[in-house]
Amino acid sequence: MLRFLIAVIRRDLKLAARRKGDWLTSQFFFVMVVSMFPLGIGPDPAMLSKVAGGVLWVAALLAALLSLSRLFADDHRDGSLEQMLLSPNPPVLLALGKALAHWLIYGIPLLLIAPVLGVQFALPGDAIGVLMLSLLVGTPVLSLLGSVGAALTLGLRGGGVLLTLLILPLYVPALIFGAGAVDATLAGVGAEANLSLLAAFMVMTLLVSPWVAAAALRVSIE
Amino acid sequence: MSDTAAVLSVHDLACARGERTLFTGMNFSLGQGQLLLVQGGNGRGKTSLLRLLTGLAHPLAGEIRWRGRALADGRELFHREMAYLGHLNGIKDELTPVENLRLAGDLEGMPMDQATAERALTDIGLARCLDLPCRVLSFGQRRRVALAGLVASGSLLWILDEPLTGLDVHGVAMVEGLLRDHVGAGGMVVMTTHQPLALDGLAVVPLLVGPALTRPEPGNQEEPACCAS
Amino acid sequence: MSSSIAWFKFAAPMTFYGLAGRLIPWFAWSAGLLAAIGVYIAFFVAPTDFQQGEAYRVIFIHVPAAWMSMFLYLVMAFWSAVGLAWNTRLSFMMSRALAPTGALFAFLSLWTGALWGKPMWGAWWVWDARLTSSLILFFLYVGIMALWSAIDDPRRGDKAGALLTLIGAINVPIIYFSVKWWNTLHQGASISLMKAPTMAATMVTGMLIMTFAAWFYAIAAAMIRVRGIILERERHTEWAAEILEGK
Amino acid sequence: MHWGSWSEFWAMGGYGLYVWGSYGVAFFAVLIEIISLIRGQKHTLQRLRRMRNWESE
Repeated sequence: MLRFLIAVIRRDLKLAARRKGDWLTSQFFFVMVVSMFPLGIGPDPAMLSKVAGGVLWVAALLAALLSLSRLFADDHRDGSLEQMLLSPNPPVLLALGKALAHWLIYGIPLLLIAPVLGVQFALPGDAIGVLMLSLLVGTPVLSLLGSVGAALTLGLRGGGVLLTLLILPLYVPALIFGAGAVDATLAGVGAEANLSLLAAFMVMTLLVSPWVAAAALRVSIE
Repeated sequence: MSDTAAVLSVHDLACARGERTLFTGMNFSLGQGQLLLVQGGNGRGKTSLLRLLTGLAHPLAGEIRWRGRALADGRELFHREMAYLGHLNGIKDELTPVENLRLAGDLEGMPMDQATAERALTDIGLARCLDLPCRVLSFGQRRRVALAGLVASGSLLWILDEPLTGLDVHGVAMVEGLLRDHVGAGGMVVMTTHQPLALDGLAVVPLLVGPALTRPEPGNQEEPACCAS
Repeated sequence: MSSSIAWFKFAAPMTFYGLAGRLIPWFAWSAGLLAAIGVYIAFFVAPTDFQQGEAYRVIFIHVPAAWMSMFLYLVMAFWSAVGLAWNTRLSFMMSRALAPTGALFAFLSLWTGALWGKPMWGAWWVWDARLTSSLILFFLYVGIMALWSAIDDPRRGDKAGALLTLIGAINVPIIYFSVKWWNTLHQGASISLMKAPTMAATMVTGMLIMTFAAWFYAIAAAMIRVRGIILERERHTEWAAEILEGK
Repeated sequence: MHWGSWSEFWAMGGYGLYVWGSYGVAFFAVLIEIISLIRGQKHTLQRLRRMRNWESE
């Protein structure tokens, strides 16, 4: 069982390594979206630090959704998704493996870019630390719920936009707790409450979404 | 063919695509060392039948049993002993043929080392392009990579949907050889094809899906099935 | 048990088509009657609120709409779960038939919420916990309907929509909690719409009557829609053919 | 609780815009849905009938 999960994750990592272009576009998308806001809101550091949490988190949502629409699409197009569904292992592990692989490929780098952008938004040190922590705990939610959306919209025309329409409302709790953690630190209130709620939401999605995504895959592949 | 040896058995199977019922009340069974040749016009449900047999699709009615147990509850055992080759090859273009084979082995739970993968590929005539990404290979060569994976998987039941498409004369001869070896060694095959196959001496079980295809005389071109009510 | 399931799966659409046809007028008329009574109470029986004057009368539309948008989503989630558990086509059709009316009520609760917020707080849109959750619930409705329209194969569309409804239903309470948490965090003790007017007896009865009117209306609308879907999907059967030839 | 006069009723204590804005939109929204339901039903019947004729030729 576990070997199959690790095989799926290693497979996706290898594929992503072979096609660095996709990976880079998603990271640059994140950076560019975030950099647009100061141009729109104005350079005043006090204002920027207040909106930093929200801006970075919304950009993380959009970057995740951008890369998720291709989570199953490439495998579906060349038939390898069918082969993986025909392996003796339950499809839940496939859905979980793909989601975790997506988190490692597209979620973790957001963590590393966030501090640079945090400085750009005049965030103090501790706020940047909490931002990274909230992204660490929050990005799995993006990949897990997103994998459900990707499975549901497999092979549909307008898949990317449809995926966003379906899944963005489900991201709201993660956005509120994640961005709230940064604001709480700025306000000196301390972000433990936000982070623990975010972690609870992450665990819940971890338990629910692989099953739903696997069922969605079986339905979409038929 | 006594029923007891039947490893794969289908009981009044019905299949629909969208709202159109393709076929109903289909019964057959297949034992080891047999090849089921599925024939019928376009759009009659040949591919749908094969997808039902793999368990990817669900039938409208009826049941498919593997070693006496329904697919739904014996899924893991069935998928361990079955391999499917559809219209798509199921290989990744970025990876080399060897990587594809070893990856398929990992996912099936039977890891394959470098040497076995290379031998499987050279046996099937891909010795020269072992370390090229599949992207650069021709469709026929990629088909051979998929076939090499099929053979290397060591599955008892092969489900092949038009395996000969895109293969040159040598390819077709090679596939016929593979089928003969597999079925001869007690393996089972369910396949569809429009090209004539030289499978003399093998236990071929024909199965017709939909009305028989009359030899189209110049006058009456049989109306394509998709528009029939 | 399995025989009843079989009946439910195959004979159900035909019998339900006839049954729904007979029930629709009853539900439609009772909805209209209740709505008339409710509006009468809203304007001619309910007293003026000492705090808000006449503006609070919007509550007779806003609260029933908000309740119904939430309730219809739960009914959709119920039919989705039944459909996925027993693979009964009819329950998927009911879920599809309810969504547009649910979305309409979600939109109405947003619209009337904004129109109520203006006199109360001086702003057309207020990020109050309930209003914001209704906004997100409206997005969920739109998402499900978009998914249904994107999938042509009815069988896949049913199951995909059902799965999305279920994962949405699991998230609705969490979204509501997180929005409430977020709301109190930013605005301190927010003035929630519910506490504002003292709930005189006539106001409560007025609201309940309007809610029942909305409920019966939703049932009638859903049944009309589901008959259309049944006919569309069963058009190859002979009973559907009779109906199509008959009219 | 009777209103003094119709004009007072429409004024609704100065909140006429909001109250009638809400009731008006609610009424029209429901009306539009009812009309689209009835028209939709007729449209579906016609479409299905056309498809049957096309298929049965």
